Amino acid sequence: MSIRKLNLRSPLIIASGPGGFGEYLKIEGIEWNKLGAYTSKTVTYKPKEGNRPPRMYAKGGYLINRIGLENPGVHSFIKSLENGEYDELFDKVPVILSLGGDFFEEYLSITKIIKPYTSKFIAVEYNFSCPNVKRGGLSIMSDIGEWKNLLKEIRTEVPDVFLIAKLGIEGGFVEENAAIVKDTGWDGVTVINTIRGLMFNDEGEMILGGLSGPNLLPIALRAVYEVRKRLSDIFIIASGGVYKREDVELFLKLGADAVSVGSALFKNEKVLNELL
Amino acid sequence: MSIRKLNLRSPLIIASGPGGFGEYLKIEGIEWNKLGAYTSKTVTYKPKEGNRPPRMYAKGGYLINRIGLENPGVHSFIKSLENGEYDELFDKVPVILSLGGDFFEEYLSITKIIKPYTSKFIAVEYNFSCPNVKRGGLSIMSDIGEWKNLLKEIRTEVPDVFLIAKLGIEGGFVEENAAIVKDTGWDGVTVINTIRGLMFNDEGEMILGGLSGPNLLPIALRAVYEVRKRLSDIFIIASGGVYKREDVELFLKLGADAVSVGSALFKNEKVLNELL
Amino acid sequence: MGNLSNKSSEKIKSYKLSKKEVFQITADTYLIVFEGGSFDFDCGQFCMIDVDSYGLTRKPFTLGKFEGNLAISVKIVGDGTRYIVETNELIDILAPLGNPFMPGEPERARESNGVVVVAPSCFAEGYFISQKFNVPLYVTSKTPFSEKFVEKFRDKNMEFIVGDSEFLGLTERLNDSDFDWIFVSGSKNMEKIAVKNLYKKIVYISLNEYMGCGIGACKSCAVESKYGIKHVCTDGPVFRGDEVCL
Amino acid sequence: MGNLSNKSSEKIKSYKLSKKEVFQITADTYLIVFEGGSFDFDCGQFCMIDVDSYGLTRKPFTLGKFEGNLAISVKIVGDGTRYIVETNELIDILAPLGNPFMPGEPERARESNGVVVVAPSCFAEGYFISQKFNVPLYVTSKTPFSEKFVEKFRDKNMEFIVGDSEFLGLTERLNDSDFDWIFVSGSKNMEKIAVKNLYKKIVYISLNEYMGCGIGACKSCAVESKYGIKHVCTDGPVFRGDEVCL
Ligand SMILES: Cc1cc2nc3c(=O)[nH]c(=O)nc-3n(C[C@H](O)[C@H](O)[C@H](O)COP(=O)(O)OP(=O)(O)OC[C@H]3O[C@@H](n4cnc5c(N)ncnc54)[C@H](O)[C@@H]3O)c2cc1C
Ligand SMILES: Cc1cc2nc3c(=O)[nH]c(=O)nc-3n(C[C@H](O)[C@H](O)[C@H](O)COP(=O)(O)OP(=O)(O)OC[C@H]3O[C@@H](n4cnc5c(N)ncnc54)[C@H](O)[C@@H]3O)c2cc1C
Ligand SMILES: Cc1cc2nc3c(=O)[nH]c(=O)nc-3n(C[C@H](O)[C@H](O)[C@H](O)COP(=O)(O)O)c2cc1C
Ligand SMILES: Cc1cc2nc3c(=O)[nH]c(=O)nc-3n(C[C@H](O)[C@H](O)[C@H](O)COP(=O)(O)O)c2cc1C
Ligand code: FES
Ligand code: FES
Repeated sequence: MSIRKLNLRSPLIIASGPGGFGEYLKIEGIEWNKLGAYTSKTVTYKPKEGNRPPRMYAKGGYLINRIGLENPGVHSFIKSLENGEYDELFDKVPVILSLGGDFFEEYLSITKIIKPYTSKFIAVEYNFSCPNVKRGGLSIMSDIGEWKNLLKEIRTEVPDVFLIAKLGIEGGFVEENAAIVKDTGWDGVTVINTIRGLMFNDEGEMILGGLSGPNLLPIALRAVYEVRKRLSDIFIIASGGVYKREDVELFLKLGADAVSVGSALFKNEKVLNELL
Repeated sequence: MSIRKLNLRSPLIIASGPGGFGEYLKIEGIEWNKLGAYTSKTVTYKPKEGNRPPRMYAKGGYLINRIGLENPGVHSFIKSLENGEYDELFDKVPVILSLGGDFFEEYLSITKIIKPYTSKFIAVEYNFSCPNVKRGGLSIMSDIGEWKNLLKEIRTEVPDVFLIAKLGIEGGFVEENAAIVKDTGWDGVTVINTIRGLMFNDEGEMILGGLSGPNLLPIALRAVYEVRKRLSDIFIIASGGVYKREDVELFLKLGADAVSVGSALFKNEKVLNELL
Repeated sequence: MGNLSNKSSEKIKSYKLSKKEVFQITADTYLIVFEGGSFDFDCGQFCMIDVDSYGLTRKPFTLGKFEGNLAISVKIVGDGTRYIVETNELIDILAPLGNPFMPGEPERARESNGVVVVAPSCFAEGYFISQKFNVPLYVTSKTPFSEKFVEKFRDKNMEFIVGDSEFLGLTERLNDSDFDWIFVSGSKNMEKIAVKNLYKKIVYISLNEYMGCGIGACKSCAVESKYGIKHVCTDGPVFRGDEVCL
Repeated sequence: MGNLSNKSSEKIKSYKLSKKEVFQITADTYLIVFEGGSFDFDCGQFCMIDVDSYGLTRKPFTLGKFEGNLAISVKIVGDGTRYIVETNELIDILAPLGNPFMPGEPERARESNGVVVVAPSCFAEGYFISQKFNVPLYVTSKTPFSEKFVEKFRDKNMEFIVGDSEFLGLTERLNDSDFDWIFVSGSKNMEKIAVKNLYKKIVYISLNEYMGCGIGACKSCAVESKYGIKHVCTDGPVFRGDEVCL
């Protein structure tokens, strides 16, 4: 395998999830030309209703969410693709497709289904780290051997697609998992995803979800550092706690090739204009 | 194996590390009778000088440290034990001994060496999660199979000791690792340890260390929740971000048997008087 | 889902607005009137406000009008709402969001016969709706109103009601009234009670769920409804009380 | 290491002290004098101050005396130091910590012939040492001193020096002087330059390292020395300049 790089017009990316399927286009004043890519919300094999409310809460430096990968499922997604619902999005900014599934087989099936459409996307990111689903997501990492096989099979299925694995810091060392991603011929990793957390909202309801926001920054910086130390030749998208231009610079300095913004969109979407 | 519980006079414990080898006894006004146990700083097989300075920094809700398990090594520690240097400590409060090593063999060797002294301690906690040493600590978790064997061997070596494994959230799912701890006949787990982080201090020096402090709380709460959900019959010591009475109550409510205090000692050691 | 088009025709923008006047409604709730008529919106819609360093998300508030100017009412419940009430800086508002409120069929809405019941925190919205449809407004509060505030609005088509049992009494009266619909906006609990007690009526409620984006992207504002998961920001914020699970 | 006994005889306690007077020394540095003579300590020792919600650790400050009262000097460099200077609440001080400073052999210390050079942030400590050993004090600053402050101390055995080159000049003068020892306390950089330039003298420096506990428990305050790792809080804070790696 030769080393491939995503040729982004800018290293700034919208992270999978917070940006939905392009909804931020509805807001005027975002300088889309400053953005390298827009990652879609994770699409899974089957449609997902998501988790029961409440789904989000924030306190101090953390946001917690338990959306549970609500999405229309790959078949409905493809229909929307074909209907041209995302044409405006493709027009404005390169798109990275995020995929997920409940089981190994679903990850493979969705790959096969999406294969004819991959040329619309500059890369496909596989979400192996969503902590908010009972099956799939992060729990896929419980069997590293099986996971490795899955990576190999996906690589074989779509040999030309720029493949990115999104990894969290749980369920194995992120740098070791990144090495497996590299070994199986994938092109990049996105590190990190949310971290499993538990918070109580003002109504006293317990929220088991994924933590995002400013407090992730030192953990995500370390993850990027460790992955880059271990692997000089993998494409790295940093994710976690990016709110300021300085954060972007730090990630790039530590070896990230691109930096993604998630929760900061909720504070103010104009952050996108200010990060570079 | 029958289920064993540590019979603590109070569920409040001083975490391994921040409390050193009992130095807080030097400070007047701590209500020692309120404390269930004092965990010693991790003792390793060989003496350790620790890492080069700087070793600590704090910003926002995190403290980062890279002490690197500075300790006199088990032989010197035993000398101090025999010299009665810790008698005042034993007098004031039950002590949990924390042990570590660079390799599997060292964890086993130290067990054999300390065996004759274990009756002085109410429990022995093995540190499988220090992120600040090149070998040993957290990196032990890179080979879960080997680690499992180690747990078995230690259990066999000291069948009567109350054995606790201290686990972090990296290098495998904490609840799965806790299940291994339980399966190999150990009595308890301490969750969590510091999380690997990266921060720059005011002098611009990069600090690769372990994150502790208030920001760990939602992550540690979740870890305790997950371990208890998975294992109804393991003794759990919670660790991470305890600063307030409310934090202690939450951990206990989520199923912890005891709660340990680390970094909060640095804010004000009197926190020990106020947590219960 | 996966649908890029917003139901409102207006493009969403962020506006930096300055406060014109702030009126105290109750001990912890304020009516904030902004300068100028910055953008078009309809009743029922809401905005998301950037609270600077006082929160990780923008904060949603229903929109209203007062003497031709954009107005919101804000109950101080945390750092973000305190900031909004207290700051003298320009306020960064993303709007308009959500769908206009329309009682019954659009064609017949203006003839329909309704009533608006709001907590002080939703006063601006309630006032706007009551003016638009020319229907009575009841402002109900657990705690007393500022006398100055009551003075200011006494002559309008509006009643101030204080106390839990008074609120319960109101719901009973309205249930037996000949109004067609009741619009209720306030706390979750207040809306729940209203829906339960007003069982003879069509009740519209403006829902509260934690919002990340306000524009349909994040899926945080889900509510369960008869027809499956709905999103407050894009399907609401106003729903029929009998159609959502409270 | 693993040694529970503190080298100072005094038990360590936390004291809640009220401010008696605060003098401005330079633009960002203050001398804080506390009420009463709460506890015994010796020069060279330090304390750790609880900064309430303004920091995750207690903050270390060297101890001094002014007109019989406990005094510290504080340079505002962040939230904790700002809190200490600005608060009117009681201040929670853990003390005394570290070892007394003794030039040369204890028996001969009083006869020895030294000089004290401190940055404004270490004024309280420097003043205390200069009084105790009756030796001259140089207070050196990059930025000008408050005139009022200079006024107050002008008559004492003390000189105020402003500017980098003036500081370098002082070190050269002192290197060629007939003082036996020089005590230097200030920034890392200042101490480094002093040790380098005063190569003919015995230089004592009071070290700065990040401190978690201040009592020898956490091992955060390590410094490298000729004799391996030392800890500022229990082996120092004063070290011989030629014995530590700066
Ligand atoms: C569609 C909608 C319209 C609303 N309209 C009004 C209004 O007109 N007047 C009014 O006073 N309040 C209104 N609210 C509630 C208001 O948004 C919250 O009170 C406000 O966000 C609290 O911010 P805080 O920083 O002060 O609170 P925090 O201290 O962050 O939290 C306090 C409480 O506010 C809730 N809250 C905080 N952030 C959000 C958020 N992003 N989305 C939803 N809830 C949140 C929390 O769940 C919690 O219960 C509305 C909420 C929604 C969803
Ligand atoms: C033994 C010793 C004696 C000292 N004596 C004095 C003194 O007499 N007068 C004086 O003005 N300053 C003194 N300092 C430095 C002083 O402790 C720091 O400036 C202070 O802790 C900064 O707190 P902050 O919250 O304002 O800073 P922050 O915003 O937290 O950090 C600003 C800077 O202060 C340093 N700092 C912060 N916390 C600590 C800590 N717990 N330990 C050590 N350094 C820290 C940081 O490394 C950073 O460089 C001394 C330091 C030591 C180690
Ligand atoms: C509301 C929300 C939804 C998310 N959904 C997804 C998702 O569908 N797929 C995914 O890979 N990551 C998802 N994430 C994780 C983000 O992409 C990002 O990795 C994480 O939030 C950390 O970055 P941040 O601190 O910038 O938010 C989601 C995060 C949030 C807050
Ligand atoms: C300075 C410092 C040193 C530590 N040393 C050890 C150690 O030797 N062994 C260990 O098991 N944990 C060690 N820890 C981890 C703590 O025991 C504790 O698990 C962690 O700090 C999280 O808790 P806290 O947020 O209460 O500090 C150390 C932590 C700190 C801050
Ligand atoms: S608030 Fe984001 S989808 Fe409704
Ligand atoms: S500050 Fe803790 S050992 Fe020195």
